Amino acid sequence: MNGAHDLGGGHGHGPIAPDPNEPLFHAGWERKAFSLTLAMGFTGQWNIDQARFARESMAPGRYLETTYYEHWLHGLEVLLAERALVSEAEIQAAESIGETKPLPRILNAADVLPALQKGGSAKRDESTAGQPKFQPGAHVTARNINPPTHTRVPRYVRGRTGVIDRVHGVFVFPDTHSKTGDERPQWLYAVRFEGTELWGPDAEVGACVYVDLWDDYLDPA
Amino acid sequence: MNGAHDLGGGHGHGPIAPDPNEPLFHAGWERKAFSLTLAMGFTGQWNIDQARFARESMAPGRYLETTYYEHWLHGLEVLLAERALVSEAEIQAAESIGETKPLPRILNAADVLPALQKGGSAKRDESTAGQPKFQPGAHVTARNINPPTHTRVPRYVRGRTGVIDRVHGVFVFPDTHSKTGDERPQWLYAVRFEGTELWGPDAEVGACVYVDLWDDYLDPA
Amino acid sequence: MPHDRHHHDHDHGSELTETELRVRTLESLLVEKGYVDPAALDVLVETYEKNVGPRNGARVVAKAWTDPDYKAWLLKDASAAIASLGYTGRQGEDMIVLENTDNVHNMVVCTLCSCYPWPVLGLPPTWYKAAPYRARSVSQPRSVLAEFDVTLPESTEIRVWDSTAETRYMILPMRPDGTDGWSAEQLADIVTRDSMIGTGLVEKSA
Amino acid sequence: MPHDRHHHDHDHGSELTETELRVRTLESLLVEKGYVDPAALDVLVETYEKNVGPRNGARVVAKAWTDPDYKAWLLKDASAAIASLGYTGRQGEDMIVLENTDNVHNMVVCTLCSCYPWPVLGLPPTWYKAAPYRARSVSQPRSVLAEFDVTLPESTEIRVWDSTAETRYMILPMRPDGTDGWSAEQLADIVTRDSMIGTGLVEKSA
Repeated sequence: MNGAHDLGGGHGHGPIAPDPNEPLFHAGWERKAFSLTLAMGFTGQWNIDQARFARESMAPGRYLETTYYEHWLHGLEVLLAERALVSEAEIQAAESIGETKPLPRILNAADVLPALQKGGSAKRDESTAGQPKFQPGAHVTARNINPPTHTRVPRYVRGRTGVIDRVHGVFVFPDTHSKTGDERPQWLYAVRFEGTELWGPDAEVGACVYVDLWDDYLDPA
Repeated sequence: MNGAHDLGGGHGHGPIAPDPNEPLFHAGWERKAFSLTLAMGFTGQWNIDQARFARESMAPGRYLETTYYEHWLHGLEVLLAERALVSEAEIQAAESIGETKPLPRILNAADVLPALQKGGSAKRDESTAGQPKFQPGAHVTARNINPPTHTRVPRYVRGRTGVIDRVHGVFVFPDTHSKTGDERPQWLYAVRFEGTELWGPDAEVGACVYVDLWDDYLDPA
Repeated sequence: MPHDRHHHDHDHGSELTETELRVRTLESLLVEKGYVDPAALDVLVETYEKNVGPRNGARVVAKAWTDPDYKAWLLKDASAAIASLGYTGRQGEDMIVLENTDNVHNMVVCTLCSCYPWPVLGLPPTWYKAAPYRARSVSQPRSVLAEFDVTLPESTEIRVWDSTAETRYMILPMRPDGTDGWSAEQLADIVTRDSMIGTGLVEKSA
Repeated sequence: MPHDRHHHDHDHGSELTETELRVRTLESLLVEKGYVDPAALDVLVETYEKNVGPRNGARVVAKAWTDPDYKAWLLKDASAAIASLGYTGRQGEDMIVLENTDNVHNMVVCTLCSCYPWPVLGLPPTWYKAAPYRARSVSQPRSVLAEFDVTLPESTEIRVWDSTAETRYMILPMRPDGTDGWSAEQLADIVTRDSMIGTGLVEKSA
């Protein structure tokens, strides 16, 4: 979706303002938004691309006026409501009203470290995707797609031409994975775009951008 | 500038929700934001492209969370402060603290109707711009420029190819007009872009967009 | 999300008060400094609240429907043809009129701000100025029209005009069947604002 | 604009309270329904507050600076080389390490959300997740670096890596002059988080 999350190239957002003394979390609720999201993620009721889409779906002005963990909280609430795990009515009532769905997997304290250390790679066996469409050095143009659903091709590279820098391997394709759960594994590449190709005469001198893009985002240039 | 005002093609903004019984103004302050902006506009202390840039310069999240006349009010405050006509300190103190600049032109009540009816065309004599670079039917590509300053080429047409539909005449060029006051008059065209060129496979059937673009925004395709 | 809505309402309430205060302060400062004539402010508001509105455009449309020469002139040189009826000036200095037909439906937007032809339509409605219409009319015009209860066959080409320059666009809607012999005055009564933006059709029963 | 700032502060104050309440309610509902083990929440937070942070990445960098074979492995197969030091898992399953040199400066962003290599750098700082860095690092990287007090000659090519997929990027910064003979432990002490994102350089005196 062309949402407020797709920030590359935007102006007017103000200075970056790094804070060297920043704590990891700024308030107790941030710790909870973080840990609840991770714990519920491990129950397997949604995948990471569905979680990203839930965060992106925040109203654009609200997305930009709120912080990272507010986006996470919004996403968590959307996912819980969509899957009938926790309803808005229950949050309003602060009481478990509806039926409780049995979940096949719960993250117990003892499992946290092994689960984090194992992670969950999105890389798949190369045999699932046939031959890569492109090799390093090939010129490619990012497709100009504008789905209202989740996608990971940023607006600022759509229709722009770059060069394949490296082949990462075969990875789960976010668009279908978010929409239906279908992994449709395919080759992923780092594509190098010159600054002038992306920003025209307003590009800075000697700057380029590498973007990770899948076969289904690319055409030969 | 690539600001929040450049909305074309965005998702997630919700329904349009037309209200058939809507009043022209929703509150007294809207009437004032409107009339103060027009009255100050007539003093000639800034031009329309500078006024647009002042509105666009609102922080993106705030722009999207506020209404049209709040954008106007923000723009008016920015312009007044930039030109040292009214400072933020004066607004905070609700008192005229600084010097008052004599303005060469004030809009009196008796002049309102004639001034509105006269307007102020941005059209200039065709002799100021030489021959038009393009004729109807010519294929053109909108330049991919990304200035942090005011421009009227929307992001969604940059790098896209269309066809000249008609030649409007010679008009003031907004980019320079906003930046320095330089009118740099040049030919203006309505350019037709097919939906599929702008949105790819996600375009609706049988839809196209006409965008008014100046010579300095266009290259032969 | 109810969360969002709640926040938004909340936000709005407190904001209007603050905004109201700032506007009042600004007005008194501008008047005190002599930059603004308070009587001029009233005339500006009255002009658009009482005199300049879509009724002007409706008269242009009705005349075009009943006078073929005028219609030809309007489509060729809209600024002059509209000025001949007395509608001129600010935000309508350079007009273009586009004719809707069975095959082609035109509609107008300004994605970058909210440009609108004031002399013929007055000041724009909120939806025209808000993000949803500005964002989606260029990419999803059929879905936008559906929200105005306008459904057009796929064979009708939809042309969206994005007002990125100082040219201002008005639509000449299709004259409804069954209005033969109606006077220009009668016809003007059924021409809606939305039909001249291109988000509505003119109905006989309107 | 002071107007904006004022509004923003105001907004924030009321919002946090509301957000705080919602999070508390959500937590008790999820625990009540048995979806979440409260003890697991504490372990999750403790892990990133105490154990997993940029010190991990600094050890990787220091080893690469002191062990040419390890460095070659790291640049060829970062996931395996990093895993050999015990740093694996969530948000770092598939790692790429890029080497900064006098001629090429790499830096990392995620314009679309805020992807970040957790096992080596921990959780990202606020500026990495906020709009200004995400918006401008791809279009104005030199101006962004200047805000981190990093100014590079025009002859140095800047490569910005936008983390749009599940590959996670870490930068191998340049080893500062005058550190010959330093132990890996000493070197790890001067490697900063920002130098591994690419928004900082490693200084001997850090």
